[in-house]
Amino acid sequence: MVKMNIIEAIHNAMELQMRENPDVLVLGEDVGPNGGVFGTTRGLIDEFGEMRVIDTPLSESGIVGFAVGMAVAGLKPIAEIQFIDFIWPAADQIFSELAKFRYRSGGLFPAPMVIRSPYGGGVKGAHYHSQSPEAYFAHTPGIKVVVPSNPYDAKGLLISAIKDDDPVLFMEPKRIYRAFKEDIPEESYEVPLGKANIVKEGYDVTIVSFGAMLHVALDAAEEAEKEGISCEVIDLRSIVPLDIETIGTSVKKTGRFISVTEAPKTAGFSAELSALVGERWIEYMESPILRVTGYDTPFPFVLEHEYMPSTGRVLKAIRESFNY
Amino acid sequence: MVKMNIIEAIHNAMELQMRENPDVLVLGEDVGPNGGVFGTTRGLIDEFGEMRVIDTPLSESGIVGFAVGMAVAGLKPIAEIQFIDFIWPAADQIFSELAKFRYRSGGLFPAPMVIRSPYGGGVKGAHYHSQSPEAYFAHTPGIKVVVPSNPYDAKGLLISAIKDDDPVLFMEPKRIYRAFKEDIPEESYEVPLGKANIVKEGYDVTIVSFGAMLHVALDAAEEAEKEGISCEVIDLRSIVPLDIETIGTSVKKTGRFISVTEAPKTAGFSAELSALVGERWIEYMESPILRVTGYDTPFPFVLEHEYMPSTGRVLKAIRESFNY
Amino acid sequence: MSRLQILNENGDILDKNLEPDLSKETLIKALKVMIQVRMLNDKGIRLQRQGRVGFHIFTVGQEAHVGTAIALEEDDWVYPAYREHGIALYRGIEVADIVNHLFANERDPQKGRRLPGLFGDPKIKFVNPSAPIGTQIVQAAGTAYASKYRGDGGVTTVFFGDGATSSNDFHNGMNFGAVTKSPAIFICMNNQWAISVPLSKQTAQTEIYKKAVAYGMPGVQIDGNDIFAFYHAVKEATERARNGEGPTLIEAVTYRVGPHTSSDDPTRYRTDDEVKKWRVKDPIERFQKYLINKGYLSKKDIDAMYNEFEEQLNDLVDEADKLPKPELSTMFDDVFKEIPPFLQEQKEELLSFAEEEM
Amino acid sequence: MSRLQILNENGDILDKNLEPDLSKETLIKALKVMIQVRMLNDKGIRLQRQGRVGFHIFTVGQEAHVGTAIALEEDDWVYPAYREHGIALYRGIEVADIVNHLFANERDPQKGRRLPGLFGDPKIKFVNPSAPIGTQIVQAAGTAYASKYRGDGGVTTVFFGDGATSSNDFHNGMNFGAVTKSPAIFICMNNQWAISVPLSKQTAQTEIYKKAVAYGMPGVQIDGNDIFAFYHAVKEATERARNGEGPTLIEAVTYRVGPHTSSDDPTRYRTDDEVKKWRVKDPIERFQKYLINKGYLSKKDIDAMYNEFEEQLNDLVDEADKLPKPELSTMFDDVFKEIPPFLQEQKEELLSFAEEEM
Ligand SMILES: Cc1ncc(C[n+]2csc(CCOP(=O)(O)OP(=O)(O)O)c2C)c(N)n1
Ligand SMILES: Cc1ncc(C[n+]2csc(CCOP(=O)(O)OP(=O)(O)O)c2C)c(N)n1
Ligand SMILES: [Mg+2]
Ligand SMILES: [Mg+2]
Repeated sequence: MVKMNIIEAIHNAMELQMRENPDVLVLGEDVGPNGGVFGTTRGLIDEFGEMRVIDTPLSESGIVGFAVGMAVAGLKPIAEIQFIDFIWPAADQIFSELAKFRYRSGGLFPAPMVIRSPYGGGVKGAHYHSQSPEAYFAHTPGIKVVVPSNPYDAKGLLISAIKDDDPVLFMEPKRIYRAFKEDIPEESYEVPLGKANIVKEGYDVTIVSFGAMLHVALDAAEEAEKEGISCEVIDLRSIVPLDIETIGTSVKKTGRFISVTEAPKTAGFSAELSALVGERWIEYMESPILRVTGYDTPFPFVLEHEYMPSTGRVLKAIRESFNY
Repeated sequence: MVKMNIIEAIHNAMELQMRENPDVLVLGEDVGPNGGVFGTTRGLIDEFGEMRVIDTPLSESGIVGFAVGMAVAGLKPIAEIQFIDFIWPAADQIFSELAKFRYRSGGLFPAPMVIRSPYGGGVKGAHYHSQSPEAYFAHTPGIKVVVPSNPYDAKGLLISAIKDDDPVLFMEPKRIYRAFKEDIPEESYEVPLGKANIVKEGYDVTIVSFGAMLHVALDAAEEAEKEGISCEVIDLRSIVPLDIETIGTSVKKTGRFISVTEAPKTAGFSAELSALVGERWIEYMESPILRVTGYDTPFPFVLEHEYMPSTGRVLKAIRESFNY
Repeated sequence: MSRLQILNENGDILDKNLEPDLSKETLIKALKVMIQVRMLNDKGIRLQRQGRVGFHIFTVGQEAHVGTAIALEEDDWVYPAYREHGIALYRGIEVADIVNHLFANERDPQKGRRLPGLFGDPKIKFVNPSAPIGTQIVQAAGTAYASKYRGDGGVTTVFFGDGATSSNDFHNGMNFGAVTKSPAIFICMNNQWAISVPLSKQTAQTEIYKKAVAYGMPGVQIDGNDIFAFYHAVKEATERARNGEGPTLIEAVTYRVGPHTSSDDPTRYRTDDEVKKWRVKDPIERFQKYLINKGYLSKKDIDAMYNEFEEQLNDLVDEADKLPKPELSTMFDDVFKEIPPFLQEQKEELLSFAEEEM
Repeated sequence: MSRLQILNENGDILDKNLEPDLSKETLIKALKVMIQVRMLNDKGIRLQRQGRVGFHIFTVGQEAHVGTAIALEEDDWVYPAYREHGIALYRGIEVADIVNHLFANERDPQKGRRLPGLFGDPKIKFVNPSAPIGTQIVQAAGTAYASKYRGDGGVTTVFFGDGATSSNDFHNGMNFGAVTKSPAIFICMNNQWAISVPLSKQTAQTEIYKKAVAYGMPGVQIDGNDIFAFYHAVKEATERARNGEGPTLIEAVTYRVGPHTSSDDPTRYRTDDEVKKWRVKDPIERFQKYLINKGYLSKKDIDAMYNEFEEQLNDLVDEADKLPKPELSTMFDDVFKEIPPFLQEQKEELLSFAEEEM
């Protein structure tokens, strides 16, 4: 066991996979001597050389498209997008190409690879260093979407993503990159994609979240406990594929549901979660199916903490749900 | 009054607006002498010249970005994306730029313009000439999203979009481009953005749809009528801003809800509609909140009619909802 | 620099030094493939007009691209745009696979998922084309990088149109390819038109090969209707690439003699005169003349080639037309390698609905 | 073609014929602005280190861009990247607006929505910059087209870095600008680095001005630390543009003397030696020498300029620091021109929550 924060866990996952499999390589802006703007690739170029740790030109479409071509040839690239807010130049390569390569060719041309990218607000990043666009990718068949909320999962999920036979978008909660350390195994291990984690058991209200927001949900759940409301908190870990069963089991038990996500509300992934509850388990519901989300504005700067779901806002939703 | 199909109505709206306002211009691939691959811009170059009807290079990011620059300078460009499946190269210009221009500048730099694009399946267009990506745009604060389902609305909504002070994505249901004609006024008129239309009144089940799917919903509703189930069918017309009130009034009356959209299910706009019902009007609900959508696969080719919501599938949902 | 032409419109070699040293068999195979491309085109038009096939992509006048295939090694990769069927045929794709694909039937290797004409085959490293224009250009650079990384000596060739030079991924492919010195060959089929948009509205640099300057890469312009110019330019580019000298841009000046696709009506935007001017530059005609002059083939031999393929094609078409479309359940395959539970559920829902009502 | 330099590192004019014919007032104003840019930079660093301001974008060594502003007319448009504060100051932005923006307080014209350093002002046609790299390049081409369409004689200038030349929208901007012959001027501030990525890894064509060839546009390379080279090249480009001859690419070779931003540590990827080499090429030093040699200013006059602005800046900072941040309710403004009902509802929800609990 070693103590690692999320950054270190991600670094470690890549390092181990690169040692194990010569087909794995890393590319992106500033991933070489600079080690990535957050340090996740620090030192990799020293161990693996610049053929395998590639500082690319400043073009996300280039990064993803180039990586797709590597994947077509059987390599396993890990493409870093410096901030997920800057992923849009690559939208065509992701939505039209990467996600559809296997399907459109009748299965003849798979192109599995990993895109890693820090996401999310709460770090004074403003407009373009704060967004949380998981819904765009979840709505795109053919790509898996994974978001860890702690170092253990970060390492295990990233290793699974690298070993996976499908394209995976691995979203990294930069707000908690260095927030805490955990004891995690030194060696390689996998956390399976598509399995949610019940972080806290409870029987009154089900709260579903992922990534950095999981901790806000958890804090609120603990506050609620003090008021005598017992919350079950589920960490999705994978958004696609989604662990519908775990959500269902919980909702059937509690009869109350809240999702907590930081993206804008309209058509966010929280809407999908609400929709699932409404179409599958409405008969169990004792109160409205709630969402605590970012507002439908571009991401602000000085008002970011007011914009994002906070313990207070989640707690308010818990009370509303419970006292309905 | 003149009889027009949707293509003609859209053409007419642009023609009238260009006559009225010299700041309005049209740009896109093949919009000049070719008149657009569907003919929506046919003849405009003859009347308005090639400075105002611009055949652009083959680059959607170029088209939208160039148009944003025109809008910053106070012109009102109408940018055509030949098929909405090809909008992704412009994702950065739409999500990061167009939608955020006003907000990020504190209101100092508005950049209102219109993007028009044919969308949707059912025309043997396969993978890349069939998609319905409204959810991606609905989830992006700062851009309005409008979808007409008939010639009258097509003209009136497009005129409103051109006159609007905000960026508007105008999605054109190509499957019904020429499906039918309607009597519509020859002169300019507006259909307001943000107002849904109750196409058929009913009291048992509320069905919400838009664009080409509206007609599938309506056909199913008529079938259901024969079985004694009375459906209220709402045509959203605007997805953003959404007419929540009209939906609410209907749902409170019927207690049953189905949305019909052709995009993939997960995190589609239908999820947003379900989520709204689940959070606002659950107490009125007598049965699960249902969605009839495309499946979570890339758009197929020969199996497209099986993929898309059909009268049969909607009818099945109506029965399920009613007989719950 | 001037435009490289080796075989002129009359089938004459302009500079004996540049006449490629290729075997009779190779040359005859190349002609056969060009003829097959032409006949697939003609058959496709008819099938589309008869409503038996949904769509058609024209290839007439661009068959000289087959010269590329002659210059490549078996293990090299090719990313086509969508008019380069000749590469696939030369490299040994089954004609039956193409025909089943056109009919999108249950034997279509792509499971009836694509518009007719958009096919690939991993056995011959001919990558399944997209429809979004330009995306393959940067992917090809990545595949080329993979060869460099592995040191396997492979080269990746990618085709795209003049319109595609305006795309984001032309810029990205050229830039990433050049800066990583990857063994890639970028071939622009400059057929003068992007649907209705003429080259002069596409770019102010209408000598497309000069765009290579922006990327620090050599660029050459060739007669795109000359199979030997293709062979020569690609051969040189492969040598540079395999020597670690990086990529090359080849501009093949040709002409889209037909409409863009079966959905297009070119009379709206161009004159017949222009088309006629190009008909006389036909790449097959001149190559046939060359082979006849050379004494490799007689007019009769050539007629036999047409007839033979006509028969083969007719048989394949008859068979393909009879086959049903892919099974409903296949809709859910290949989204992911394995069908995840949520998709399995959707599949079962559709299958049970189909059983009840369809 | 060689790199245009008019004013060398010692403040000497290399070719008297190229010495611009500008009034003393203009020259002094330009120096003043350069000094303001430098001092805003230094103040910004300190504020950031003190934690009073959240972020800092370095501008040191790139102040010669002010030469651009001298060459433009009042009605011309400018799209900055993010290190071109000098254009805004020269064109008359209120320093108070910049300072309030840095503090993102309630008087920030952008309502506290952007990282410090990313500001614009419609009064001076200085367009609010983005953060995504390159997007402004094609927008500028569109704005230039608007001038052409209206026939108002306006020119649009756009700045971007060497890294930005790899972006999709560099390609689009250059292509759309050139093919429409729009009155645009593309200025690449080639400061050798894109965060940690050196020019040699950015592109295999490291003479960026040559990228103009790909677009059929003239390209010129200038000493990017020479205010007169800027003035001269931009002036020529405006003349071509206003004559309907289309756009120009100007490559200004300069150096990012500081870190990329306050989040960057350049010791990880480059040596101090390299930085020192460039410090001696400082654009302000040489311009000061020129003005002193010319007899337009004394060392004392210049010191006074620094002191005066120091005082102004300190006052503005003191004031700005005291102001509260924008009101909570402003979060919902400017998403759309009017707040639509669904957003009004969200606003009320947040305001009532804030009242209860915050
Ligand atoms: C991104 C994108 N935009 C638009 C289209 C529609 N489209 C299909 S082919 C084509 C023209 C392509 O021209 P060119 O690259 O010259 O190839 P050619 O068809 O002439 O061989 C267009 C605009 C598309 N497929 N993809
Ligand atoms: C699309 C995009 N990708 C990545 C980034 C992160 N980033 C910010 S500045 C920068 C480097 C820019 O380099 P250059 O264009 O040379 O400008 P300079 O900073 O040197 O002035 C990068 C990679 C971004 N802002 N936008
Ligand atoms: Mg072409
Ligand atoms: Mg730079």
